[in-house]
Amino acid sequence: MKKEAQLDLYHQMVLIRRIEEQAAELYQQGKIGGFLHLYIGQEAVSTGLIAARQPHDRVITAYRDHGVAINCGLPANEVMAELLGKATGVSKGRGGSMHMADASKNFWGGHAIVGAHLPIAAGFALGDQYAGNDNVTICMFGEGATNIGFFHEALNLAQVWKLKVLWVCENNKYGMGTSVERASAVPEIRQKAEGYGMPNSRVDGMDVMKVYEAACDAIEKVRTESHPYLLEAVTYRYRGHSMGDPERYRKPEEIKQWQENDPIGIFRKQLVSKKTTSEKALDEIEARVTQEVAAAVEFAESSPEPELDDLFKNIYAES
Amino acid sequence: MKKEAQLDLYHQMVLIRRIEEQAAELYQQGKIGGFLHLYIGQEAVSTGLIAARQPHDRVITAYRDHGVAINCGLPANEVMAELLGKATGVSKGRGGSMHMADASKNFWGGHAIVGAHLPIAAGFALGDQYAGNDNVTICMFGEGATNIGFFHEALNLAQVWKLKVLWVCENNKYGMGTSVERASAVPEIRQKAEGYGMPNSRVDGMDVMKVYEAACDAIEKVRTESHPYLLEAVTYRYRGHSMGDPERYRKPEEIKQWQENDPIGIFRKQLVSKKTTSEKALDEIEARVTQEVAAAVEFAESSPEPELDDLFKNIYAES
Amino acid sequence: MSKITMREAISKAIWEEMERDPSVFIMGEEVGVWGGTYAVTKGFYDHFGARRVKDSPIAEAVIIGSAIGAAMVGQRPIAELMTINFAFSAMEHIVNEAAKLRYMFGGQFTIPMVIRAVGGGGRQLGATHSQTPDVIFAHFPGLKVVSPGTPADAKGLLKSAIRSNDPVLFIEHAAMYQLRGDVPDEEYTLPIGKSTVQREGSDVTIVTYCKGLELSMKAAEQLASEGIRVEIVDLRTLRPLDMQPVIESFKKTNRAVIVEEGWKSFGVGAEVASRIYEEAFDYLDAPVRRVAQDEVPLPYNRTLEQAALPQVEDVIAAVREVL
Amino acid sequence: MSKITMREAISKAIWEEMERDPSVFIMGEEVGVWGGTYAVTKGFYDHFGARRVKDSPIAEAVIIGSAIGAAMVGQRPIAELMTINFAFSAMEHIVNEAAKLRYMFGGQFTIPMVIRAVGGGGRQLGATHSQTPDVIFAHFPGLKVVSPGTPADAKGLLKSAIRSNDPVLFIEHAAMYQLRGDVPDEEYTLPIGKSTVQREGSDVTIVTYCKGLELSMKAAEQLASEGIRVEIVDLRTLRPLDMQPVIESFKKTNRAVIVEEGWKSFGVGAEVASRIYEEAFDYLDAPVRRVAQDEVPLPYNRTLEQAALPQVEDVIAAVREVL
Ligand SMILES: Cc1ncc(C[n+]2csc(CCOP(=O)(O)OP(=O)(O)O)c2C)c(N)n1
Ligand SMILES: Cc1ncc(C[n+]2csc(CCOP(=O)(O)OP(=O)(O)O)c2C)c(N)n1
Ligand SMILES: [Mg+2]
Ligand SMILES: [Mg+2]
Repeated sequence: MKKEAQLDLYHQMVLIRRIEEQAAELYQQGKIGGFLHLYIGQEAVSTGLIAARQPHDRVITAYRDHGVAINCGLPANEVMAELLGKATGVSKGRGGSMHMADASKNFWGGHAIVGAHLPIAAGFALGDQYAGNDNVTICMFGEGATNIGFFHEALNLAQVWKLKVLWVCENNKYGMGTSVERASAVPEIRQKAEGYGMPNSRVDGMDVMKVYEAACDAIEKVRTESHPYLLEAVTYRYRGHSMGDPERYRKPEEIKQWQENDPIGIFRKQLVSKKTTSEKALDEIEARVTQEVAAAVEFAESSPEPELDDLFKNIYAES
Repeated sequence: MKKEAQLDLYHQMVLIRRIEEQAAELYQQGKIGGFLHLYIGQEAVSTGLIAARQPHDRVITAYRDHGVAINCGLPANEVMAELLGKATGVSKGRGGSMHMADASKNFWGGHAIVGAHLPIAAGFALGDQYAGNDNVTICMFGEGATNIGFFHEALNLAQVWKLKVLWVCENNKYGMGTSVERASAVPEIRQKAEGYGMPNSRVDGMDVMKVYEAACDAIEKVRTESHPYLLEAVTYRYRGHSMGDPERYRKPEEIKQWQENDPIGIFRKQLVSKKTTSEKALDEIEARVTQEVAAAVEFAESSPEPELDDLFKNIYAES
Repeated sequence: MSKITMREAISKAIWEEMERDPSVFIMGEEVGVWGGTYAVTKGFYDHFGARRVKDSPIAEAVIIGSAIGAAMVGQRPIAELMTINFAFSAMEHIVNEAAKLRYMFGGQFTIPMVIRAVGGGGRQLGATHSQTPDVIFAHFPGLKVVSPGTPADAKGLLKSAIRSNDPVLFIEHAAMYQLRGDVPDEEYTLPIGKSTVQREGSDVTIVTYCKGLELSMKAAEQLASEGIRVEIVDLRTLRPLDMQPVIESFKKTNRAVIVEEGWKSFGVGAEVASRIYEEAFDYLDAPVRRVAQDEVPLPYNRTLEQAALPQVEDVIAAVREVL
Repeated sequence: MSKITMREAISKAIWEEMERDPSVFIMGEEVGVWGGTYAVTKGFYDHFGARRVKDSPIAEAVIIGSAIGAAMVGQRPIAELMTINFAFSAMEHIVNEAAKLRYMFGGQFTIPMVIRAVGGGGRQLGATHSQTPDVIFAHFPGLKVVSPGTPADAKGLLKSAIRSNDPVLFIEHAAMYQLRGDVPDEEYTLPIGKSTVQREGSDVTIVTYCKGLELSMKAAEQLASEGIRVEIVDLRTLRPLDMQPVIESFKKTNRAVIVEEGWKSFGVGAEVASRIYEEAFDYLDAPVRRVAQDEVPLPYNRTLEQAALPQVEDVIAAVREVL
């Protein structure tokens, strides 16, 4: 990967981190409502993954979606505006944190019902297969989502119908407070693909370049060999499941240990040690991000609320 | 297995076959309504399987349930009466062909929604685990049912919670008109157990003694090692999916080929060639069955209809 | 005009739309090689091929879910649920996804899909296979719910459903496939969301839909022999619910009976009755009566099942009550 | 009597029943180590242990399905759905299994289970997470559907639900856990299937349940200052629906408003209104009014969401309309 591209990835990761730190504050101030699921700690997964896609490849994920939204190119301003429920938000304030999307960026949303977007992802690939194009659909979900029936039906269909889906499981060890061992018959999620005879692999989800390479390989296979593939990324979320998590299910030491493995820190070290860039250049990126985040907040706060009259708009395409 | 027990199995298999042939006729005469799914061709599976259970082991299956009902000891009379919707039927005429049950025989029913009884079976085992007994739950289903989410959720839960369930997949090659290859990512269903790290095996479902032995092994493992197990029985149905199947999906030659492999014929040959018994003794069993079937029809036809006043009975246990 | 069956009308609607628009395809259990469990898609597989007539695994959630996805990216899938009873296995995707994705994302997504589902009782299929749960789907904004009572309506409405850019649940009745009726030979469509008067009369209004129309027509004929002139309004669409023809009729007759096949409590009739009271209170001469299914899971036994289902005599009795 | 919150009342009901009957256990997502998403089962895991407080995988169908199975073989499971929106993922097991297994097998099986589910909007959770779909469950015979409006009722009814030999869907409201009310200190239960008068009055009857009770009480207080005496009947149970206190009240006031949080069309109010007309037609002075949610998937934006949800002012306006 070229230097500029790598720096762009670094920028994306830092931007996600800071946007979310800011969001957490706005949540505490009561400016963001509902649920807010932070991606902090997992940035390398979607950043590496989305870097590997072609613009015509579709992306869909669960409610933990701010990161991937940024990676897909949704403007930070509009992401922030959506968090504040503003008319200028990516989903016009209708969706909130869990339901960001931008069809023009081929990002098909954040989805809040665990696992329910997997059948829909299979459908994107079905539509593309029917159209005869070579788009790949990238569908992200947590390890907790692999225990619900939707996962099974979607993987089976994808395999039988040879749908071009890259299934990406972000195994961050917990589904809310339940560890993968307590909820899933197998702790290594990629093993589930074996039950469908589906090619699969596992990657270190804290290392953005490793994710990128694994994703490039997997997408290439899906596109050229016309079959689904399951990629498991091993990762960790540093924050609670959402705001207000009592965190009785894990020890601070565990979090600390993973924080030593911080995906931004790792990438920074790599960039510097491989002499791709300098500490200074990276600091400049961080400074730029600080401004972008401030601008996003400013944009969001000064944006108008949706019109009350629009409440009934868009229930149907035709009425 | 003792000689008497073997003859008993032979008796059961012939009884199932003849009861169902009779049922098909009564259906044509309009005396049986609704759906009627015949088990003809698959008798060795449930006969061998149920022979391996202890009386305290629970059995549950799908709508193709007349065979297992007989194997579990439900009187042919009451099975036939249920087919005719009579008050004396096993389910008092409320259930019909697809919903036979007798809790006193530890037979928990025929169930008509594909796969939906698998979570319930997991629940039997959960109840037994909670009670601390060593009952095993035997749950039968078709290969077509392994593509629905219920299968996945039930197998995963059983494995994580170490529930004593013997999952028995009757792979008769088709779910209605869809061959296993067209519907399932893997044609060998036992492979799906690998996705759950669940012990599994495959057995010739046309050979009752092989099924019996495989079932004994599997039940023993489930009971003593406290975990679920998936047993796949390879079998074939000779008749249509239910009455009125256009059978466009398979060739008569295929059926013929499997009919040469008739489970009753195979068992008969074994019994005679191993000198377990004589042709004559087996003919006597067949003659006895003819009488039993006639008696069952007589019982069913002369039984009363349910009382109209009972329409509202048993919606609730308490009202 | 030709007299054709409901089955033929539905089949033709799908066939014509598939011929007309290459983005239309059909998927579901046994729609292909088998020819459709109720023979609605007989011949489709041979004509249109496996690409456009897709036999699905028994996995209702992914049948509906993947149809949603395909629709979002520009195709026009018709997803068949072998029976509406299996809609419960796809409930999340019907009421929480298809019905909400457009609104929730600020109008970015369009979901031009049809869910066909066969419902109804009376064929001794037992409690899990005999339901008419139409009302529960009609409760969800974002879905359109259509359930025709004649072959002509079925054809015109199904064609509109296929052309619609919104998710439409199209409910057929298993015991009505043999029903015959006049259907125009020329190409036509009918608007979704329009109730219609199926029989004119001046003494009492029957409001009904789907199988209830058959019952009501028979009841009306019997009552006609006594000089009672029944007007029948067929809802055809449950959501959006078009009350205008109902109210107009009621203002004329001042009496109404609602006939539906599903359970009475929290059923379609409750909404229709409430709206009549709300919108035409001053025209009321008698309480509106509801004819519906007894509140029991339908039993297999034929006599019991028929006792629980609404019958022509029940409609007649209700009409007499409001007169 | 002690003033405790709804959360405490529900928590105590479960705790006491688990202490009382060893066959009672609770299962669901995050009921154990986490202490319940809404902290209802906080402390349970430590006290009762993992055997009786079971953290389940995210797999609603098997949560409900396995609870059904455990109930059939003699235990008394309480299966928690983290929110009622996830009930759609377990729909088959709720409406087609739990509700039918007893009847369909001629009364052989008994299913003493409780499904607890948290519903309601107003917390900016977006369209998929903010629903009040109670009515669709109430449509199915074989289920009992309970949804209390006060801590005292919640405690007494939940205890009855746990002791009941039938499947009970027990619906709580996420925005009501902090609600305080007097609850008897002694052991008590309340009968399922009994509506009750929560406030006496003579000018108008409000029929409501769950969160609607809070709205109605506030409206009644404001109206009282103008001399309008509102009587409030709380349904508490949607199936079986007890109309007797409603009808009695209506015969006194001749005017009714129905208040519910869910969507209006095909909602609870439609059934209640229909029954009032059917059973007390001669006492009608004005059309019954329904206050309910606007027919839109609830938006995230707070202003829009509140605009769609029924408010105290809407109740007041409806009362004025019927007077
Ligand atoms: C069907 C359904 N059940 C339950 C929930 C509540 N819920 C939201 S997120 C979540 C945990 C999901 O865990 P995982 O899939 O591992 O994703 P992560 O949160 O770790 O990213 C749960 C239980 C839901 N949204 N949908
Ligand atoms: C959820 C659901 N979907 C569809 C059906 C209709 N259906 C009944 S049996 C059947 C085929 C099942 O095949 P399989 O599991 O292989 O069992 P077999 O009939 O071969 O014994 C189908 C599709 C149903 N009953 N339930
Ligand atoms: Mg996780
Ligand atoms: Mg099969």
